[in-house]
Amino acid sequence: MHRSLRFFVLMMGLFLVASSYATDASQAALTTDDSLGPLVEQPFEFPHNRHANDMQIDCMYCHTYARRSAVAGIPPLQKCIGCHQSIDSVRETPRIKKLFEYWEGSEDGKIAARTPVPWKKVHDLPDFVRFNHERHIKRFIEQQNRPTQEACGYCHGDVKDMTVARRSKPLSMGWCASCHEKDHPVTGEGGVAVGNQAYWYSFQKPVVEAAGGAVKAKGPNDCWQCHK
Amino acid sequence: MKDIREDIAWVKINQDVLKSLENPRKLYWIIIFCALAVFSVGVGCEVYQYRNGMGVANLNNPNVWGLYIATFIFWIGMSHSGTLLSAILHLMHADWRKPIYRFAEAMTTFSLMTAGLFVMVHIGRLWQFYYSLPYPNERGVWPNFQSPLLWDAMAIFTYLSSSVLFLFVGMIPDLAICRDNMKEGWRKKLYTLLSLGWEGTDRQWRNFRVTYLTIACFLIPLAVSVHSIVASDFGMSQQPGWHVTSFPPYFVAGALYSGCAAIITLFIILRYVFKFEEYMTLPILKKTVRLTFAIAMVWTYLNAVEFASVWYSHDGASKDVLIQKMTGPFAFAWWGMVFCGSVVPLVLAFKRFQTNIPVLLVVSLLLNLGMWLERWMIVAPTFSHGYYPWTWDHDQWPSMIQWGIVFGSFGWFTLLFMVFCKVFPSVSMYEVKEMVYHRSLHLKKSETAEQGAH
Amino acid sequence: MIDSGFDRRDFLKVLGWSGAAVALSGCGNTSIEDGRETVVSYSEPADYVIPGIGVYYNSTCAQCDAGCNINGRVREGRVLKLEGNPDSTINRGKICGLGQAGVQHHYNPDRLREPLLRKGDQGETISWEKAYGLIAEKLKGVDGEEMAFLTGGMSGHLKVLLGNYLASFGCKNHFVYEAVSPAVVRAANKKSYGMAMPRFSINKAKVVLSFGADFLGSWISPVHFSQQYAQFRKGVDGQRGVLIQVESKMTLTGANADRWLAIRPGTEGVLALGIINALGTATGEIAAAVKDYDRARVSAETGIAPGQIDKVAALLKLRSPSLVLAGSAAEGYAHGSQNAAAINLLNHVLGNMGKTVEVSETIPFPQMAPSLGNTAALKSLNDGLSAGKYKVLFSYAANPVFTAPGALKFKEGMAKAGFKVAFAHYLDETAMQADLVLPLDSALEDWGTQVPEYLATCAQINVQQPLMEKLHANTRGMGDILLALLKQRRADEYKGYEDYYAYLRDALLKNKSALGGGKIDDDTFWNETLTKGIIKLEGPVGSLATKVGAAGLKLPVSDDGDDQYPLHLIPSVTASLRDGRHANQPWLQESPDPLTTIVWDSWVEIHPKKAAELHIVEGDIIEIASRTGTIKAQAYLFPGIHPDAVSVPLGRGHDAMGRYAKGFGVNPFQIMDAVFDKETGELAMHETRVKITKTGQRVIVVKDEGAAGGKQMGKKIAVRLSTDDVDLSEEV
Amino acid sequence: MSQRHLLALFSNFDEAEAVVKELRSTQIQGFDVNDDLVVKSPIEHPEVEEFLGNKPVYVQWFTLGGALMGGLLAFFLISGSQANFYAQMKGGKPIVPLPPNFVLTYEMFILGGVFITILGFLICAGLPARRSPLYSGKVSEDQIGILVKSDEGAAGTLKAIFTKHNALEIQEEAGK
Amino acid sequence: MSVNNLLENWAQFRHFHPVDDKPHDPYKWAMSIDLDACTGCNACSVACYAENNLPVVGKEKYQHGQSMHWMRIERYWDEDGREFPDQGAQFLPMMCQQCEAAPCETVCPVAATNHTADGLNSQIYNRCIGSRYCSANCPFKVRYFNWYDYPTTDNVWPAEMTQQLNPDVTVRGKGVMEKCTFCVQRLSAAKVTAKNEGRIVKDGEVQTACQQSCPTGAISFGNLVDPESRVHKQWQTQQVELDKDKQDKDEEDSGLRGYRILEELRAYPSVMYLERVRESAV
Repeated sequence: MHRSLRFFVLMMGLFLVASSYATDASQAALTTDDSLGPLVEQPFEFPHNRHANDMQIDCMYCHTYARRSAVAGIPPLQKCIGCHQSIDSVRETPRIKKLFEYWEGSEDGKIAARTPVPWKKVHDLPDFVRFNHERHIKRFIEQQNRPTQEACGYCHGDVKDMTVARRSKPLSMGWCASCHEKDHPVTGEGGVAVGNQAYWYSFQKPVVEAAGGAVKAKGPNDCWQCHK
Repeated sequence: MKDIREDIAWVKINQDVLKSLENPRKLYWIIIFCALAVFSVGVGCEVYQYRNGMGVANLNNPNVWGLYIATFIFWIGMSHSGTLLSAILHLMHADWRKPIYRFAEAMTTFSLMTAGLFVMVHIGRLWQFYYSLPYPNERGVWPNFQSPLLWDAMAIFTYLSSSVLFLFVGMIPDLAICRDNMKEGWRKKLYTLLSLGWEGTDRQWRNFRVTYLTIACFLIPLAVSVHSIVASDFGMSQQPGWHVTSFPPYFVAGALYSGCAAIITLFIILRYVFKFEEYMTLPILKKTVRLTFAIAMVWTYLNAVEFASVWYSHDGASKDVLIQKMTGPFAFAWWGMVFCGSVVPLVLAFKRFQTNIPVLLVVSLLLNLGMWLERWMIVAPTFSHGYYPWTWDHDQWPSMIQWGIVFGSFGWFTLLFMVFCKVFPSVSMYEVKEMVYHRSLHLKKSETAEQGAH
Repeated sequence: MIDSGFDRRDFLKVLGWSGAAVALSGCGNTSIEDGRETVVSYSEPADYVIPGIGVYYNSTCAQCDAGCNINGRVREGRVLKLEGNPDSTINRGKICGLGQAGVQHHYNPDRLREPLLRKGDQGETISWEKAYGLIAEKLKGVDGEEMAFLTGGMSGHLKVLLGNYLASFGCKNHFVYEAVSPAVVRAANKKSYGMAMPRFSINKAKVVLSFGADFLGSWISPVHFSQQYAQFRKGVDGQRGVLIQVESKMTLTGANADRWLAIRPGTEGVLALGIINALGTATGEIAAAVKDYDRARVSAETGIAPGQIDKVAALLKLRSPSLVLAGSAAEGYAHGSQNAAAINLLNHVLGNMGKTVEVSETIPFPQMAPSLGNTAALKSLNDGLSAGKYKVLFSYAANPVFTAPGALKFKEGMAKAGFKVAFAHYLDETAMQADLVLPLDSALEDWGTQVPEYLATCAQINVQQPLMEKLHANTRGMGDILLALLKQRRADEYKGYEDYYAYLRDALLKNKSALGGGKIDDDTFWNETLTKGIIKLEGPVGSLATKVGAAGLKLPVSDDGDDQYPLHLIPSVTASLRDGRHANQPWLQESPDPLTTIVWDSWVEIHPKKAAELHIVEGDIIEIASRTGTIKAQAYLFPGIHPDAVSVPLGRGHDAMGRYAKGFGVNPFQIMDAVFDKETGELAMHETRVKITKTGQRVIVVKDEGAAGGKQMGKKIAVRLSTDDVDLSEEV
Repeated sequence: MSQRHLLALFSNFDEAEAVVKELRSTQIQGFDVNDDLVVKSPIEHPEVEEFLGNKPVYVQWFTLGGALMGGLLAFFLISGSQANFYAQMKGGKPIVPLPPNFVLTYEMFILGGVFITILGFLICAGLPARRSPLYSGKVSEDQIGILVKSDEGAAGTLKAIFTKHNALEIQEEAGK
Repeated sequence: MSVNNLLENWAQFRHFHPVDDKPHDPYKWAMSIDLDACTGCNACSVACYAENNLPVVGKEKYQHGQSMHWMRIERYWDEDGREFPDQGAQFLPMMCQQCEAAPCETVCPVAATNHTADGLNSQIYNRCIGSRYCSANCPFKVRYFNWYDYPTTDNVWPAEMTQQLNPDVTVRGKGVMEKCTFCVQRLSAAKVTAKNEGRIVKDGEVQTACQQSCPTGAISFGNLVDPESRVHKQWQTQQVELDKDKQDKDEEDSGLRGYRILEELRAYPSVMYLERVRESAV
């Protein structure tokens, strides 16, 4: 009989392990590892690395809508041309030729002049999720002076080393939450609170750090923040 | 009259029961066929509904729940009597349950499965059903454990799995018998597998007894909890006609009631189809009938209590709903329920009907109809006559699709049940033997007592 | 608001569509599909265009003639929603349901896209050049008398252009027709107030006594009046305004009255005189005129209890100033003018002139002032047509085949015209009869100016500008069309103008100084004008008649109806459908009628008492027969109607026009008798007598109202506080 | 010392009882009544246990453990998941509301109980089991079988005892 | 660790709402509707169609009671059997009351409808599985279920009309529940702007679609905890308190017009109605 008792104890153990795992799982949203998204076929290859890395151009120089709107938008054709008109060194490279085809129209007339480049969407959220670029940029770049590439890169990956942008983060609900769950500092430079806004989202009370009274709070957690 | 002849040879018991696995009467195949046909109707309707959306059921705002929920409760309810016979009566050592509890237990299992289907049929986005399952997921979101629907899910899952295990454990010795008596073939393999090498050794029997008893003890509170939780789907809401304190006992009583009625029906069918006259004897039937009658009266009482309490209270809204039930467009169904549920059972009070098979068949069917109507009358009127007069809608009527699926569920149930009876012994052989044995002992005792008297 | 310095037409051109399908995601598929969709990107956007952020443009609502100023939200080059323009003096940032539905007019799937030329009973698509050519050819040798131009109410530069065009033929036959218009009241006002449309200051009145004027629903400028009504309810110096509505069929306004009086159809004037009599303040000839309208007689004729008349009179005496309005119910009879006159007289007697009936400016440019629609025009046009006078008939913004009273047999008359050109948005009933149908731009993609008939606080010109790129390449604005036609006549004069936009800009800039833009340069002025959407003006002020005689104030003794057709037919004008030109806008079809909550269909309102007599229950299909014709519709038992009358709403019952309009409901215009007001020659809408019979069929009335039928079943849901002393002005 | 099995079938319990009694009383070399004796019967029959002397049953302990675990697991799993980052107020009720959680705890208490009980049963009854060397289908019909394991030597005596109590049939393992 | 989290924050996971209340901070959206000003003209209802991508279901489905108007105008008559309704009708705009203790929230099996921190009753379309329990438990019956897949139904949104759809609002597919959201897309837009400028949303900065269109301004909407807001003032002058199921002022005849519908059910609605007034002198 003691044989079976031993077995019983073993089962007991397994059960407890399973249960404690489950209770944990109930807390932290599982996040999958970073995985490189599919390579998206674009009308022509835009070398992010050249611009962001070699040229050290700020992301928001081209993606200018990001800080003013929920959608980051794609820079208008005008913008590309604006610079490249005056950069003769690369004027004859195939990609730039292609670019100018959209501006001036192609010889074969397939592309009319001033046609916006039909870029394909790379970072595509499910249709009913609404990510707000403006808010995140204001929060992390303007209020906390994080470097642009770090802030943008948190979701968009290191475009520095990409030509055509590729999705490198899961961009899944759990992944978003894993960041919203963190305590982010909500005070601007010098620990001065930004405005009189309460960073208190239902149950996540703000944490006041003893040192300098800097306030930290979690991201919003109510469903309507992203799903409307 | 005795429940069973004490001089049936045990071997004969084996043979008779095993025969039921071999050659039933023709009626069996007719039933199977009809069941299939009916079921396929249901499937057709469901496919159509899945494609086009719930609207085809002719549900609307505010009548968002329809026959699906009503029938769901009906099937849940039907399951309870299985437990009543197999567990409660087991604890009471009521020997007469032995020949009939097996199929009652099977009925429990299958009606639960049918009920489960209705949850699926009911929800608007079946393809997202997994949202309601509690499992650690990538989204980090969990179902809402405050919702009575989730309690339902939990309770039904527990109930179903426990019943299945209970059924299986109770069947092991019989499976062993089948194993020993079957000639080679897939059946033999199956039984060998399922009987887990049972040999009826003293050790096996010893643990078997305790286990069986323990699970029986668990099943009783479980069964009660399940249907009171189903009741709380309504009781926990705040709608007039639903928010009633006496709902849980009311539901449980109703459950046992419809269950017993169903047992009578199936009793009669099996008795004929599988030639079980020897075991499913009229005295046993009589006992079942009397039990049913008692429960019918309990249910009637609780019914009266519910109406009385609503009537006596100052809750105008609930009162309106009640009046609506009695006088509104649903009146026919409501009075039908009262008739079938409370008047018809009075027939069972007469001795001469208690063993009259044709009468009992009809009566038991009527009782089930009544109980189904009861469930409908719990669900529908509250919607068409809720708190908010502007949204009252008394013209709402279920579409053919809805009826079709309800109809189909009966086919599905019958199918499962009949197949079960063909594959597994629907009468518990070893327990019938016990029954016979106990009876013979009893007789012996009384004889010796007489001799002692001389 | 937009900032300026940029020509919006070009800007509209460079905006691309963002695939609207993206919005149609629904909830089904949650998969992430990188690289499947194309991102919206622009070629050369204006710097204020930010994807994901709405841009707002001011324009003018063209859904009715009230001339509300609207403010459209545009995103990614698509207009999404219309709001009221907060700077407007008329609607002050508010907008009615009808106005909202403007977008559905614009995006309507049944809009005409190509010019159509009749081939047998088929329409053949042709080019605009061909169309213009055809018109020119047909007009060759046709003199002014032989052509007729039918339009709805017109104003602004469009009217100017049309005027010039007709002038180029020396043609006088411009028929301005509105099926539903307060023409009789205008005439009566002119007589008794000295101006057709004085300013009715409801907000200043303590009591409003309205004889069937549905100023909250469909009368003249509903949104404006609704706002005044709100202030009126809050109360002047703490005294909440009291609204008394006298009519035979409850309108939306009636439903909001403190006291709704069901009067016998046609006896409104009698009651008015009765009240003057009861007031007893009148003197001289007025007193003489009303002396034998004692309460007994009045009560007998109107069916209003004597006590009630006294109460009303007492209240009017007690609370001053008050305001008396004569509305469509009063004017809709053969003696409509007398009714209106009698009612207007009340304002004089009560001394409301100048207090609540105020003088209003008029527009300083007479050629732009609205030419007001009426039904007399239809009559004369119809006479002309049936006499076969006209070789060429143009029709714009009017649908006479649908709205002309059946007795006129307009369709047959129209057939006699040689060549019929319809400028239309939809293939409506009139367009179906035309030989040439020219597709118009929607109001949201066209330019224009418009002068409202009812000026709220000051004279103003409303500017209408495109809110987005043209939806269909081959539609044209009416202005562009007229310009093109004019170029056929007076090429040299108009060759300067590339299109109507150019003409408009030029025309406004010419009068810059008069339009209050004296100092600033053209572009700034132009852009400011577009930005505001309104040009407010100092207009010449007319003058009010201070006193009026009671001369010609004789009301017919109301007949007891005829026994063959015992009931009055009251064609009711609903706030959303009006005369039916917007019937193809689904929002309007599905927004329930406020009083019956019926959608998607017509109905016959019958008083429950009458219905009981005839054993009619809700949903019975009943046949309404007049001398002119018969229609069938579902019955709705409606307490708010006089037992001697039945009412059928206008606007439904189209047999053309589009998927949302065609085949829904019936058209009461069909059975209207051709009875006209004696003085003005306007169609007397309420004079049609009918009889009703059950057909035996019964349907389920499609409505929002539940089985409880508007009862609250003793629950505290919509609570009413009945009191004679309440001060709401303190409330926030 | 090699062992062999014997199976004797009897028609009723009394005989079987008698046999066991005798086996108890007589000391047989190389045969231990408590370990080497197994009674097989077609029906559950308390008397058998009596005359075999009742041996302890441990199933209830499994039951207890299982039920407790089920309950605990339920409560913590549910409360834990309710108190996660997405915690949302619902109907003014607390984030971790006790009544519902108790209902679910109760259900899983039973669930755990039942499952582990079955587990315990399988363990204690040694199921699934390999078939014993000697088995007769009769046992599952109407006869009581007594299976003994003994040294070669003892076989004879045992057989004698069986036959004495008119065993219907005696099977023995084919000798090596 | 969940168990720690549970034990540490036990207190805040156990507080009731709104009765023992964590103050709404900084927002509590609420509405008040003056029935005396409401003329029942339906402008609000149409505005709602335009703003929130509501499908026009058509005559047949409307007849089956499957209409989708988030904001419905109800018309009531007096119940005394007079021949004519000579005090007019009574109109009542009815939309989701955004209850503080909403009956719909607790019963949803998948937590698709919740209470947000700023006092809204959120409905998450893509979480909803369509059990319809919320509607079953809603006293006002203001929840509307997508009985059919309207985006793909003929003549609901023909190609041209899809261009009118508001990109800020999900177009709901088959089988999900929906209801009035107080135009949450407008609210969150306003909140973002405010946050960026480090302040809270000022009164009048954000309007719901119905409020914006209402010609008589009968509807006012705003932040109840902001003492400057019109709604706050109205609720205060009317002495209607959010977390009461029976207002003190109703004990005696206060002459105040403010009331909430079916208040006694303890759902604590966020919409206050002002009684319609009728002159009795005439």
